Amino acid sequence: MVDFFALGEQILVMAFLVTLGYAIGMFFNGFARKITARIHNRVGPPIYQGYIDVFKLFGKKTNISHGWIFDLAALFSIAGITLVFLFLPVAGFSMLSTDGDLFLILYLLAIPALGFALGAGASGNPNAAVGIMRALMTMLAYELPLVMVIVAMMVHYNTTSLAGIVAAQSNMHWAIFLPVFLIGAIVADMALQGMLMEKPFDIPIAPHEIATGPMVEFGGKHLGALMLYKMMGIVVETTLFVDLFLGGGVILSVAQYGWLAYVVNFLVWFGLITFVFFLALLINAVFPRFRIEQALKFYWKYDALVALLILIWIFVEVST
Amino acid sequence: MTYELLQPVFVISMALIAIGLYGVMSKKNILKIILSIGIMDTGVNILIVAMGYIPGGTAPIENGNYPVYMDPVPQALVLTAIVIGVSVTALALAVAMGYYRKTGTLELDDEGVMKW
Amino acid sequence: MVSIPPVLLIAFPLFFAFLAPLINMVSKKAVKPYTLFVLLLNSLFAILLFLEVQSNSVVYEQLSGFYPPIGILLSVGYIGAILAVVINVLAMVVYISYFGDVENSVKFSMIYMLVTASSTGIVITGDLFNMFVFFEITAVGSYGLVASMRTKKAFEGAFKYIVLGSVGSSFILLGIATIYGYLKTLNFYDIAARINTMPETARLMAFIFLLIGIGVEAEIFPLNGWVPDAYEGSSNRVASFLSLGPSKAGIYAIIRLLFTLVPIMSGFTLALILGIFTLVIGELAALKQKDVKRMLAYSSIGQMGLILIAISMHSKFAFIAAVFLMVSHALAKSLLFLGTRNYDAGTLKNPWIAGPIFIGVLSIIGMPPFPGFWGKWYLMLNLAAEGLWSIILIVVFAAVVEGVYYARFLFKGTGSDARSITKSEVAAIFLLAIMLVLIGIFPQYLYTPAVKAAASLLGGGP
Amino acid sequence: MRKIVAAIISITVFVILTYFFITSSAPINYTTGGQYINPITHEHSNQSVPQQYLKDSKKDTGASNVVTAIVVEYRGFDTLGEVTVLFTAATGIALLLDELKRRNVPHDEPNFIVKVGSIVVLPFIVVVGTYIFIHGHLTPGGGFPGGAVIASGFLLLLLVHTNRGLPERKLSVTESIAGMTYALIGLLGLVFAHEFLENYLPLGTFTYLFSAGIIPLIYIAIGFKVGSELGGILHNLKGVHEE
Repeated sequence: MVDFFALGEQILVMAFLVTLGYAIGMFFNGFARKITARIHNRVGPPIYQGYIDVFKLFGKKTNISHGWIFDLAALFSIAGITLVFLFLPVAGFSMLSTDGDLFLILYLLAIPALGFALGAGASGNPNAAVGIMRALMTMLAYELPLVMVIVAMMVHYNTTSLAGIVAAQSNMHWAIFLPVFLIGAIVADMALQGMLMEKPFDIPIAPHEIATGPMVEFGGKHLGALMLYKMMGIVVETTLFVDLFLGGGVILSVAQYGWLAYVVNFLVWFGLITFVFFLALLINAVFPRFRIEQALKFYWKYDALVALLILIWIFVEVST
Repeated sequence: MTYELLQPVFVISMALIAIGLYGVMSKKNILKIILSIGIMDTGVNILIVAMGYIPGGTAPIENGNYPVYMDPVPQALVLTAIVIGVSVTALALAVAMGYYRKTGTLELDDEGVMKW
Repeated sequence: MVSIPPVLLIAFPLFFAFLAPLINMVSKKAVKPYTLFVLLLNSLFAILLFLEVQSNSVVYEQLSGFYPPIGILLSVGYIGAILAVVINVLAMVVYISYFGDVENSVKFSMIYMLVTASSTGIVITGDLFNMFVFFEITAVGSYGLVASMRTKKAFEGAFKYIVLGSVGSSFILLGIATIYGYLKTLNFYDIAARINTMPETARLMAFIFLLIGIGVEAEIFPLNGWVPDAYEGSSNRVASFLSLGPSKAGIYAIIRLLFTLVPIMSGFTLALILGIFTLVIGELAALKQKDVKRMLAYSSIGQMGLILIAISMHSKFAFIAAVFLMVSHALAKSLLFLGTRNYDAGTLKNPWIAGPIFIGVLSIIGMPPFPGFWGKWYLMLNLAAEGLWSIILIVVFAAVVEGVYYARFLFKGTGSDARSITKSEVAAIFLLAIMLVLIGIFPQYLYTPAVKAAASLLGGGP
Repeated sequence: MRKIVAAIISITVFVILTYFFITSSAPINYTTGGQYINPITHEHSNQSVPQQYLKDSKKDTGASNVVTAIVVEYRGFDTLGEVTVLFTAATGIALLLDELKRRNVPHDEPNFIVKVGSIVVLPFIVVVGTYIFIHGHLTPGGGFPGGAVIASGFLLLLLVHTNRGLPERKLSVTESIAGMTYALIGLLGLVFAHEFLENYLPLGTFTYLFSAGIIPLIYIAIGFKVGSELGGILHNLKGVHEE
């Protein structure tokens, strides 16, 4: 017998969290533009510019469509990234979590990228083609060190569930306080930089070279959907980082403090992802852009090497 | 009793296998490769027949008196293996002919062989 | 319920293949419907056999009226029945795509039937030499099918296949000679019962000989040099057929070899190492391919590596994973090969092609809710449970590489104007896609037989 | 470089294989075995496989040639497969060379002796081949060697008539009918006896021509099949269209 009440409650909570996620994502968009503007000594748009953009784009009539794949692609991206978000423990609160969900997350992260590639391809624009090839190469490049670090964490905490890793870091035993995972966090942060497509790994978008890359042919609702995907992407990727290394932002135990714990944890989680994103923005602001082969070299030569050392360290630690 | 009597046979059949293997790997002429395959097959067939050897045995055809017979199973297997070898060789020759008609040569080019 | 002698699965298509030239003389048009009918009949037999296995858990049949090990034994366990259904049904579905095509060769249809029959023969036989004979029919038929395009590439690919296949068959014979020399028997279960009386080195050598020979057909690492060339040179339907029939039969033979014939621990380790090499090399090579068919071929190699890893874990869940991966690979790869005839920048504009191709790609790279996902999922869980983290790392990274080149593949198919495709091809790829979706949504119907197959194999049975 | 690598690999293989087989302790008699529990009847088989063949072949099959008894009866299913391999190869060759055949390629005229000699020798070849496959259950030989001998007659024909092929259609019909006969003999076993390829004819008197049940029938079918198949292969490899 299905408990419909509990199920309804869960669905409501999930809907709320997803909405919250999108809201935070939109906020981050404006935030990023403001920060970048300030670093460039400009005034910049208002911090709520993200909301304005999305609503404006969704209000516009879509004049150009490149066939049904093009339409599907936008949907694909949004659906994929939302699904990933649902599998992430947010502030220690996991909505859909099973044993081994960390693999699932790594997997599902590929779906929006696929949708993105499809949509860009369907537009038939050569700039989009260049951008998407570079995006795929970058993805391939950062995934290797990231997966290595994540496997190291799985070995260390002996669990394949992200919720398990978060739980293991409760009571402020954050992974980042261990020297080996401090280095791991730096490695993963480099990968995060690539995931977020920020400098020095923003070659797929390369705003000044290839006319905003993959997004070039999108307009109106399609562009709105893709922007939403990118915004949610920021939240998802930073949350993944926080969950892995910063204990998911959990500082109070729910069992002990009740609803207060939820509020505090959510605030801490929000602060942490903002911090991580802010860090990414700072790196973005001061670094020049790598060319694609340089990015590959960086990830596979240095980042992956360090990740491998971490992995070996963990294996040695576990086996002794 | 073990196969001591058969050791020269083993050496010969292994040598044939090795020669065939060398030919398959080193030659570029299609016909030479097909020949090498044939040599290898022969080596294996000799080995299998030798496996059925019994000292003092005769061919397993009953004719009233009952001497010691060779093991008949390897012979039956080799009969099958030979026919299969013939079939493969014939098909390989047909492919070689097709290749020759298309390219005018029986040499495999490096590009085609080493492509990965 | 009707009880079908398993031998009919082989004897009927052989008989009808012998009859085909006479049909062709009567009416050229009748050949394709005739072949389809035969394949349909065989699929029905396979399904009946599967049902029978489900009620009896294993079906034995002796041939020629002599009890094994004197006569030849056919033994169908769960895994054999699953693969027999997969091979026969999919061969029939892929054959549908031939209708409406100008190419009309009775010889082609004959070889198609023969290879289907012999692939089925491999998965239902219980005799080592009999398996070798079926291997050879499969191989010889496949050589002919690969070369049937009659281009330079086709002949080159077929020739490579012939060379490696012949070397492989020599090694199978060496393995048979070794085992027969010690045990004087050829029956699988007779061998299995007495394999421990063989010295350790002899067992290992026999295992290596047989693995080398079977590895050619199963596309395992050092012996898969023919795969890309043969797939590239052959027509899409042939590539599709090869990836569902002979390669699955090859994997089945490896399962038999590992679990029944020579169940030695070093064998499992060796298979695991080979599997990892196959996976890594296949995926990395696929990444750098420009040609779509070559890319799919290397991807096949990668998948085979994954399946081999799953098999060589020697555990229940990993074996279930292997079953799912095999089914996923058979369905999705034949779909992809079939759907990518003249693949270029307009293929995916046609929704009739694009829909199934999306489903196929999603299943191959392991996205829920398709069978490929269940396979990878069970495999990962099993690897994690056994603490084999380094293999997890490799598998996950291979999955990422897979995702990247499939994204590139999909990307390549978009843009420009829509292309048309024959109705029969659409029907075939749609059927395949529907099967993928159904198995993905209702995995329990494959899961239950897979569990039983794993239990039976791990217990040393068929 | 390539040759050196090839040489190293093949020498390694040679050394390993030779060492393995020379030191192998495999028994040189065929008395091992017999502990196998039959999964159908759950009985022990009490003798090794080859021993049982040698002991029972007379009783079971009525063939005095034990190898034939194994090839056609005990392991008859293998032989059906073997026939199919040859059939597949022949079909494959026809498929590959269908379009590639050349017409009117100039050939040297064979000399007088070959022409006349072929007329004299051909009947003997056919008779010897037929004898070999009919007496397969009594003497060494059988369907495959017999068919091959007959095919050598075809080869002689092809050598003599340089610009003509063989009657491809007739060969193909023969091949089909022979193959179907074999499969049908096997399938009738399911009807008249219990199993595929099981003998359902009287065994007759030992060492007589009309004995051994279905073995001579199968060998005759195989003889026709192999002869016509090899003939077809030769015809296709020669590459001349049917006149």
